[in-house]
Amino acid sequence: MNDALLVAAGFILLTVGAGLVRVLRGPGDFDRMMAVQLLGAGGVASLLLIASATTVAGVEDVALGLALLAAFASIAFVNSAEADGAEPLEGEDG
Amino acid sequence: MSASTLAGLVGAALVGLGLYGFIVSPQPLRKILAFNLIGNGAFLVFGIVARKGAAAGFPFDPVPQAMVITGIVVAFAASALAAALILRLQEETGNVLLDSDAPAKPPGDEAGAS
Amino acid sequence: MIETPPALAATAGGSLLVLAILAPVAGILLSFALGGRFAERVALGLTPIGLAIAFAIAALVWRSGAPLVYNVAGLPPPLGIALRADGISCVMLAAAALVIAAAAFYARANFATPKGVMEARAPLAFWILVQAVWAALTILFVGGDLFNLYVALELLTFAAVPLVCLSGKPETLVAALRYLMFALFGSVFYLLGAALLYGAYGTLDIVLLAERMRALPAVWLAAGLMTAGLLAKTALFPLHLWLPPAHANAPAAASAVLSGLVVKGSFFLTVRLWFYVLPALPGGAAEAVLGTLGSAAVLFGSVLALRQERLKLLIAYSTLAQIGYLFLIFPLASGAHPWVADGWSGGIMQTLSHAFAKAAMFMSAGLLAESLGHDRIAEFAGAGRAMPATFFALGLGGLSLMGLPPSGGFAAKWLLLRASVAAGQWSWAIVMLAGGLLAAGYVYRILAPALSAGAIVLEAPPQRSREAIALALAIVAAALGFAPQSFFDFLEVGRAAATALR
Amino acid sequence: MSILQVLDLGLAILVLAIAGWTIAARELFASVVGYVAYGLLLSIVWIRLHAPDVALTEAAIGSGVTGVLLVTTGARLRGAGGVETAAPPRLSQRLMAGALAVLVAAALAAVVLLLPEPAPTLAPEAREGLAATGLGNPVTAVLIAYRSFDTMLEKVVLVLAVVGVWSLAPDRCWAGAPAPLGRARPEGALLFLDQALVPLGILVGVHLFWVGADEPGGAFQAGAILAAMWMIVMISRLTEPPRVGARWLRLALIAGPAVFLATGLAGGGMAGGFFAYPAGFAKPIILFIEAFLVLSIAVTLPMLVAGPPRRSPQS
Amino acid sequence: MSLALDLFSLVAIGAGAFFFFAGTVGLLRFPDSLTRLHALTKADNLGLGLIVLGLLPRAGSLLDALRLIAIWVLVQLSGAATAQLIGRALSPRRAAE
Repeated sequence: MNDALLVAAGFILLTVGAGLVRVLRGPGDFDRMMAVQLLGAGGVASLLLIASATTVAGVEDVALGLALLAAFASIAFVNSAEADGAEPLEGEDG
Repeated sequence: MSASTLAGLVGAALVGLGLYGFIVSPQPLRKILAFNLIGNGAFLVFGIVARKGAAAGFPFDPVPQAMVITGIVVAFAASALAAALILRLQEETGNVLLDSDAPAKPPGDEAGAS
Repeated sequence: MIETPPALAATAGGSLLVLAILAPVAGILLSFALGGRFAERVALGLTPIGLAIAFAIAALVWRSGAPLVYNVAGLPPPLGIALRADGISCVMLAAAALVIAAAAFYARANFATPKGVMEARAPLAFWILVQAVWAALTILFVGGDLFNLYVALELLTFAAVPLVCLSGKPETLVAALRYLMFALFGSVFYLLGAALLYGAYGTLDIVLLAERMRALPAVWLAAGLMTAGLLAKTALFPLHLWLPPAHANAPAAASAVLSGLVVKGSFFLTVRLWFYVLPALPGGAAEAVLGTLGSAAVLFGSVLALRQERLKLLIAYSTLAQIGYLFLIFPLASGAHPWVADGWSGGIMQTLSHAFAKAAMFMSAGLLAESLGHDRIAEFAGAGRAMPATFFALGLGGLSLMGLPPSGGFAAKWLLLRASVAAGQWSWAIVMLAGGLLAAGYVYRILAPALSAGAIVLEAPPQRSREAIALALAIVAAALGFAPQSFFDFLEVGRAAATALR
Repeated sequence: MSILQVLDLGLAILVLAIAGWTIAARELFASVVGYVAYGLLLSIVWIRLHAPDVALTEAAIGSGVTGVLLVTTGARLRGAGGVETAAPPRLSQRLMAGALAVLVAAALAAVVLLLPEPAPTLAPEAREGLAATGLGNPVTAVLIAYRSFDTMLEKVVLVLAVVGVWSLAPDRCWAGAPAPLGRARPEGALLFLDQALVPLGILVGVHLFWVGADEPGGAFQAGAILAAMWMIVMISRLTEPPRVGARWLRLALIAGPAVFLATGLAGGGMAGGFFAYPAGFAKPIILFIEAFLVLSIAVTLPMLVAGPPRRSPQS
Repeated sequence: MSLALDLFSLVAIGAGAFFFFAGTVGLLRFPDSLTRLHALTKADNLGLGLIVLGLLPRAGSLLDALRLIAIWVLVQLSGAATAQLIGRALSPRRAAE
């Protein structure tokens, strides 16, 4: 059973890893970000599988943290990418 | 090959990759990326040392792990200071490239090693 | 609890070491929280306390003739962190306290919070950063654990880099960024070496490492990585490119601290590494390489200093050369030879005298630049008559750089010369003589136009008190030339244990 | 070769491939995105090294907050028109750098393989001292008890980093606030995150702090998660970065190291040594210190990302 | 009983893995950003959901099970929000082209 879980973990990891070709190819930054998004979800999934198959304490908490932060960079990214060039360095009055 | 040996090799390779990027890239923000790669390599070396030191019922030696945590935080602070400097420089001069001929070039030798 | 072996046991009075560190650290936090004028008051108020602690530590070590040891949290190494002060720690602590105090009082004129504002940027940053430099150096001088020393190195980086660009001018920003890159490279390589040492011996305590040390491949690589990192931070040739622009563009008080003290922090750690952690390694080749790089720095730095048009840049390049002399300590003080005492005394004396002389010179250069409105050497004609005290301080500092008696620089170079002659290693002696001549050349270049006749209008006369501070430091640098033999014996305190291991 | 080993190998190759990409990518943004992905994978590597505490820190700070810092910086640079105009370095320089890098990496790899077995370790000592601290997580014990001196100093490094970043402000902006992290108008999806994700995140942060004494987690990780939540709120412009002159902000920034230092000093009088804890009271004191550390980290990290003050205090 | 549970786990996890696979293929093969986004959201929704479902029977305690569900919910929330953000950012750009 544990082996099956590990196989699944490896399979998912390699699949989403292959998805990272999008980071390479782009073309746009959003496509790159999507690949990272997928990697985040896949990473959490394989972490859970590995946790269930091996005995490392506290892995669930790590997955919890990853799940929380997986979108964090994407949010900052989308937010800043949209501001594209328009963002004044000197803060506007507000 | 055990996980820790493999991680050690990854760490060594990360140090190499980072060092190359650090020397070659003229754009300081990328130097910071490269610096983080070297740092991660160093942390991984601590990591395998910790893993190999499993004893007394702990699957790891906690001392090097604690050092890595300290190191990660310090590396972040360093990146933040560098980022702020780069942005300020860009604002003052419109140019953030450290020309590749002059300085920002680490050692061409392993001076003390020989 | 297991019995603590005697080498690791704490000594009476060791708690002074913790206080020496915590005083400036508390000062940083207090200054930042209170802000505004309080930052200056806290920093200035702390200087006498810090001086008193430094001299108390030195007195204790002098009296007992043995290092002061404290185990933080009552935990002896390897699990805990030890602090140790030996002879060289004491003199460096005292030198740092003196130079920091001088720089602080000198800087009052530049970094007072202007009337009418609660708080201004540059003053707040300066007073906090200067205390941070002090805290970091104190740890570097008394730290007994290589990882603790890593944190201190980072503390020093974060304190020194922003000092360079306090004025916010573009050229200072470039200099600061370049400095930061070298410093980061240096700390990460140091950390990598520390990881390898921990992997090999399971501790980072200096005494324990020295006991367990054998010439493993891991140790050699660790030594190489850490040394390369520390050299980048010390700006030894060929990793020196960041230093001149950084030191020349910082505010004068900051330059004095950066050039006089900060580079000595990483140099001191290099000395700790090779003389206290690694003495069991079969030396020779490594020491020769360090000595050769130092020699190259002496010649290269001096020649470049000769060619500078601006006073502050000239002084900064001379720092490169003077750093070179420091590294002659590696070939001349290692091993068990009759001459190593001379080499050791000379190297440490060079560290001290350069700290005072260079701080005095940067402060004088700052006064000059403020009074003349520029620091172009070619336009100094007549300035010597207008500002005699400032130029006297410059000249006295220059005397020490050249290595002419009476000065600490003379004592240092004389001892190093004697050691290299006794060792039959003539090449160092030739380098030192050439370096002395070149130094005479660049000091002459400053003084000659200034002493020539000419009409000069000062924008503002220099403050007497600030001239006095610079002059006092220069006098200390000169007075070091009269250090008695007991002073040099003091430098050996705590070293016997390390050399006996060979 | 077991399945686990295949998995490890795949993971290693993936990590190195992406690390190589971040170095090789021509566009700055592409390499930044690669770095974020790399950080995610690296925390899985840390799990494989049985280092959940480090994995959490790496996920939160190494990948998460650093990723946001790099993305924000990259965007601000691009906004000001300053991304990549450099010609690639000369071939000879690249070859030299490559040779040096290969040399260092090869030496390091060889040495790492040759490290002594069985490895020297402090795990038994750490185990022995654990009872006196009342903690269950040895990493927390190292950080807050055995080597608390390092940890306190490292917190001071963070304070200095803030001072350093702020000191880069233009003079007229001093005591003002950093530039906002997000764009002008608050928007549906982000507000949804504020309402749904942020409360959950705060819960997770508090949870990590609380379990950190006995299980993986602790002040660093909890503080970093709370920092991330505050940054999400700032990105959606529900709140703005505070003025750097604000008294509460200064106090929050120094609270952690100051409380740490004060208890360390008090230990000199009451527990027989600086930074020692009185027997029997170690755990409550440690939790007390950690609470302030969490606060300071949660405030420090976002302020470091936000950068120097950019608005004059009046506006 | 345990055999049936194991079988359930395996099927759910296998299905989850398949969705990740499908999502990746979509991400790599679909012609434009918006359709890729579509494939992506399906993958992490269903893929992770199924895997959590498959792992639930193996959870040691109620708390562990709750934590698993919380992880899924978190990824859902952030995934949905990001997808919406990306989608909105993409549409005007596409219209402009």
